[in-house]
Amino acid sequence: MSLEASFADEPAFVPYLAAGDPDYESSLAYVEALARGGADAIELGLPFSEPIAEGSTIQEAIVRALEAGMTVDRYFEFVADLDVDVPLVCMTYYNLIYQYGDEQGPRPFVRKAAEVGLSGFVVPDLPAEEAGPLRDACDEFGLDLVFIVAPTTEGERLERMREQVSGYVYVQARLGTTGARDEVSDYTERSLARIEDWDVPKAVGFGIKSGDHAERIVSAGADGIIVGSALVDIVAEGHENDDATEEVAQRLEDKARELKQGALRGAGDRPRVE
Amino acid sequence: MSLEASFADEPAFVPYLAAGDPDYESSLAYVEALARGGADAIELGLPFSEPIAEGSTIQEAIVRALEAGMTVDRYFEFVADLDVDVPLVCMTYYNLIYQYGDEQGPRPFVRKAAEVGLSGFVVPDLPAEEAGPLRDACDEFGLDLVFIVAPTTEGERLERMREQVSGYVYVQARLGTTGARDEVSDYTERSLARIEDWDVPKAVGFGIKSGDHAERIVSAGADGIIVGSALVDIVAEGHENDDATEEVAQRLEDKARELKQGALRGAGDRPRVE
Amino acid sequence: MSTSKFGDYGGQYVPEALMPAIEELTDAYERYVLNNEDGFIDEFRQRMRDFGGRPTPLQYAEQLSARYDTDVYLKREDLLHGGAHKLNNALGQVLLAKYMGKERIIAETGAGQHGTATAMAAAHLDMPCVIYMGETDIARQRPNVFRIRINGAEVNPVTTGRGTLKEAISETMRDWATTVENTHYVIGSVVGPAPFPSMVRDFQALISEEAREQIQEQAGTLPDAVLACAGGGSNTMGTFHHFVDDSAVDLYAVEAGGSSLSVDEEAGVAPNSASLSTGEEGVLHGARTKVLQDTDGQIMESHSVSAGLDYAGVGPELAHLVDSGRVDPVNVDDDVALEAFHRLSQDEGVIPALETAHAFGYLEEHHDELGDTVVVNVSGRGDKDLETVIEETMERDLSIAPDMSIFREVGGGAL
Amino acid sequence: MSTSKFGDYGGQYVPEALMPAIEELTDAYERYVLNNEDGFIDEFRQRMRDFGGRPTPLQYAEQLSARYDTDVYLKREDLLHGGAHKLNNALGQVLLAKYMGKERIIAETGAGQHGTATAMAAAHLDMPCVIYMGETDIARQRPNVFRIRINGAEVNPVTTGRGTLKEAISETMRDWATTVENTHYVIGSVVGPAPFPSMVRDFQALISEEAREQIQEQAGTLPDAVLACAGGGSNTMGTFHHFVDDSAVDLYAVEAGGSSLSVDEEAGVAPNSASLSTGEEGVLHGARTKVLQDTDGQIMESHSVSAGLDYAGVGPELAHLVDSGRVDPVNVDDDVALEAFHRLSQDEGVIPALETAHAFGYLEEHHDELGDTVVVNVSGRGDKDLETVIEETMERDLSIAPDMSIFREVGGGAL
Ligand SMILES: Cc1ncc(COP(=O)(O)O)c(C=O)c1O
Ligand SMILES: Cc1ncc(COP(=O)(O)O)c(C=O)c1O
Repeated sequence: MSLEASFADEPAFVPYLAAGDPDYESSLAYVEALARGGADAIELGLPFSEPIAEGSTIQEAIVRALEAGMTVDRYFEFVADLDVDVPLVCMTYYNLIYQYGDEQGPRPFVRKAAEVGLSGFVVPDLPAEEAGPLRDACDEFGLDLVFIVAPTTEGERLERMREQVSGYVYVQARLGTTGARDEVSDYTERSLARIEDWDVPKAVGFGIKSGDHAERIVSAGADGIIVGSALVDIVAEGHENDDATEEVAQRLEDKARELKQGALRGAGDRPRVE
Repeated sequence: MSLEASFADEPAFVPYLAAGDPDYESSLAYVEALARGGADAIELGLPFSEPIAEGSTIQEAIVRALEAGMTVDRYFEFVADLDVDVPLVCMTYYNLIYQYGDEQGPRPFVRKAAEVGLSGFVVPDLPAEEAGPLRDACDEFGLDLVFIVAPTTEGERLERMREQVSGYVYVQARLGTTGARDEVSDYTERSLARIEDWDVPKAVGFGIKSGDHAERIVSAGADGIIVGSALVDIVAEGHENDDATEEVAQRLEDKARELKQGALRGAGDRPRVE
Repeated sequence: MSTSKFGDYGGQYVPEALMPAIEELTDAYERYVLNNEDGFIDEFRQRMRDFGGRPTPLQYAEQLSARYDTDVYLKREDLLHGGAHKLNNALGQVLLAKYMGKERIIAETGAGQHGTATAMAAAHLDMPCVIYMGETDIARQRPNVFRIRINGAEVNPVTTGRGTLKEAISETMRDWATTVENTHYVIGSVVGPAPFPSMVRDFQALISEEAREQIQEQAGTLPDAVLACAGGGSNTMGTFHHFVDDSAVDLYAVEAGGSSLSVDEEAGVAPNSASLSTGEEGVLHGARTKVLQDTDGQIMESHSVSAGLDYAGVGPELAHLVDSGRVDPVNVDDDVALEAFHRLSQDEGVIPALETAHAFGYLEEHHDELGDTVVVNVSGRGDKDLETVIEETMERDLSIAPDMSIFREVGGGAL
Repeated sequence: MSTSKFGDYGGQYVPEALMPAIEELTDAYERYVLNNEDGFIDEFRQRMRDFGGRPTPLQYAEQLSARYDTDVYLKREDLLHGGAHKLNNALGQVLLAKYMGKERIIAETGAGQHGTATAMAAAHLDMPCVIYMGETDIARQRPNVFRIRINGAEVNPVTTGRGTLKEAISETMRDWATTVENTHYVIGSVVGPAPFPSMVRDFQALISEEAREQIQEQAGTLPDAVLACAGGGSNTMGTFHHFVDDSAVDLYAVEAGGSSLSVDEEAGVAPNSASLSTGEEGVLHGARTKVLQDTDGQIMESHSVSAGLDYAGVGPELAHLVDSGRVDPVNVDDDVALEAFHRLSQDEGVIPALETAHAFGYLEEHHDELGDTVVVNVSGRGDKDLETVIEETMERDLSIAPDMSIFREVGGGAL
């Protein structure tokens, strides 16, 4: 199933988790729980040691995953081991993509990603200006490359992304890094307006916490919602309290359902574009 | 009895103690013990807070005396209270002499010193160049002013001292500050030779510890010996061990006798000048 | 853009949210720094003179020159206000932020030197300032934390990860991503996304601008070799810049060899910070450069006895100058650096920073290959390192080190 | 002799054993310092430039000038090598000792600043060096003791009395009396027997020589007032000297008012070090001058929050200039000095020594009486005072002080 297709019929719910957080086995269970809860696609973080675009919640998830032994090779195994039916997007930093394999550049990583069944990439520290080689490799192996549009992205930069983006566009709803916030940011509508005429689906992320929140975002025009920190919080809490994996998985599934339902409600509030 | 007369018949033994070390009463007993032991004159230290010409032994005696409450007024009382039959020389620093009384300058101090029966002064931080006012006051009240000749004192400076000295000249046997040393310094004979034709008695000090040592100094030509640190050591030890005052006084008397006897032996070794 | 790449190195690998700020900065850099718009550079130079203490002297080192039979000259950046070359950059950037109309300064710091310099510059120019510092570093760099606070800047403890420089940089980038509109991030070395590496180099290039004139005046010739220690590489690039076109002048970037040049892949630890000598091309903190990393591309924890060299990356321009053969990457280990610290202190009466001591360690070991006239940059003073040096020296029982039993004698403290 | 007296003050009240050394020194002073024999002064100036970092800037202080509506200029002696004006004197004397053929340097130190400067100068000029320091001071001035030892000088703990500066001076004089033939005593301020007060002043006068030119160049006029803190008075005399003949320039010597100007005769303690303001004529450490003493003439224990001002005497020339009305003796107390410390750090990005802060405390309190243009000497930097300032500030709960709870937050230490 292609990434774009995940957004076809109804607003998509795209959750994020760091692979291997807090350990390999639990993490498999958690990702599968999200799928059960209604995920339309999943952003699966490959932990990098210097996650400069993440807020502290996700940064700590990454530290937990690295400490539990996550590596690039294990990540590919993890993807292969996952029993889910939705497209998986690899979210990571460029250095890991760049270093993989014997050949210089991103090609070996993308080839391997295609092999294990990943559908695309989000690379927060790779601006459109530097993305050429990765875009080419994605084209070669049939993967998507998602770009993040920030509230401050404008003009020429916006154009350069539009040319390269595929799968969906990740609309950053506020300034700053990832992390769950209470207030809905003011930027959502303005950002969506700026890319109104793009022909990829628009998924809004950064700071979505609840079903109601998801509803508002979708009713503001998003084709989907991306939720990371609010889910990672559940993993972190379960880890701290030593809760059983199934319990935590159940909480994630419930949360996923709440968010998906919110998104669906939001879609009801507005005329579908198609 | 005049200071010079103390040297008349035989080599003089001139001990030093800090007045009030370690306390007023004991100190009286110790000074009297030195007189019994054969002192021909006594240098009685008036403690000053910055004794830059003293070695650590005497410096600590001064700290003890100050802490036990010695002041300039108490010092004059102390001199009056002393029951000894030999001339007393006040050894102190110039600031105490200079500050005393209402009148600017050394005159009030000297007048008071004369009143309580002191015979003269040694002021280690008062060079001949600055000694005019004190010399005048001493003349006015009939007191002596002793100068210290160092191994390095020569030429014009020597002349300036010769003009002003009275009572005796204090010949510093070695470089440095006061303090008991084992070796006889090389400078004694040379220093004595340099002032051979002065008509005041020559007392040699700095580092004399024993009767034998005293003997050698006198046989080298000294008219007298000055002994400080070796005696202060006895006071310090007694104080540290909490020994009875009489015991310590007895030790001082014995030491004084040893030193005086040594000096006498030294005189036997050489032809008397007169 | 011309200022953004050095061969394949450099670039702008940053989150999208920062790109507008980076573009704005690039524009300001070109206008104010490169074209002296509104007299920016004039004001910068004047403040570096009156507030910073420039020019710093180039001192003929008599004892070292005799020891090595080579004319050794010291470029005295340790005399700069704050005690290191760091102020050249900090003052330049804070002033630029003022010209850009920013209202707030943020910066990361590891050993605290860059934080101190930034806090001083911000106080001087009346800008609110927040310094991010790992909590581990806060605990072990008390004097610099005091200085930062006393200059009126906030210190924001970073509690994630190991609480050291890496985490502080990430955290500062996060702050910036949230506050780009009114805030300038004063990065501490010639690292990070373009235009930082070029801009920081330009501010630091006062060092070589002066040194090149001074050496010709004093020695009547250009030097045969120029040495500077390299952490991120800002004092290095500053010291080299105006000599780069003098092809007869050899340039040595002296890195921290730490305890060993080998690497523990398993633990993710490189017991050194020799990114130029042993690092591989990679992307770190916004730029492509030489990086200490494992085969996956995870960044290694670096190590050096000198906190200021303890960084897993290095400036992209320096990486490029090394690849192109213009700069020699060399290194000395902790022991050699410590000995050099004591030697300079005792022989010349100049107590260098431990970072700086690496350059002198290399001089000691290779003086006979360096030619007749050598300039060494004294990037900072060692006051900040006294406790570390004493501890590390006692552990090693170095014969050159002065004995510190004085403290035992008077019973006044732990030593 | 012309250089030995200042009115009734000065002279040479020293043990006879020292007189030949004093005469030899007087001769050397006249030949080398006053008459530049063998190019002594040229070499001194060159070393102060290359090694010391002279000239130091005269900086226009923007925030203070705005605050006081007065043009305030800072003479930046804090940028001198070692962090204070002390090096001017230490380097001058060690170099003179070399010209005199001496083979060994001794010096006293209290807070450790003069000891540090002397150790640096001695290392630079390759002279063995012994620093006398009270054991109490050794325990509380660890960083400076480290610096002295690291520069290769011995530290000789003085255990007599209270183990502070007074005892260290006496002990150094004792050493000198024993070793005069091959040893030079580098006294730390414009105190002691002639020719020290004149000689130290001449070395320190570089400060006013530069400042007088700089202020005319920058402000186009002579200043209305010049301020310097006064302990022994060396930075004071150095800052005043070339302005003394400019009768329109008011000179303010700012002393440490400590906690109170009153005196506890019984305990022999003056809780201040305001010898110029409250002292009486007396003889201390070789010179007649103004002294804190009781009615007997015993020297008082002085007190100040700043160790470097904590001295019961003062230079005889300064005492004379006060008596003759040329210099205004003023003082500020510990609290005012501490506040001024924080103000200069926060407003100008210059962390002053606590000694220096006294001059700025006076500026704060009396700026409206000082005229339109004021020069303040920044005699040293405050790195050495950080711990003291934090402690003293917390005790007083000063509102201007930055909050140090950062250390509590990260659990990293006592604060
Ligand atoms: C004195 C000193 N030298 C060198 C460095 C290394 O930095 P860079 O390589 O950017 O000059 C530091 C960093 O803190 C430093 O404090
Ligand atoms: C920075 C500083 N200023 C002033 C002084 C006081 O000395 P003086 O009065 O001799 O300048 C000291 C003494 O240590 C000092 O360190």
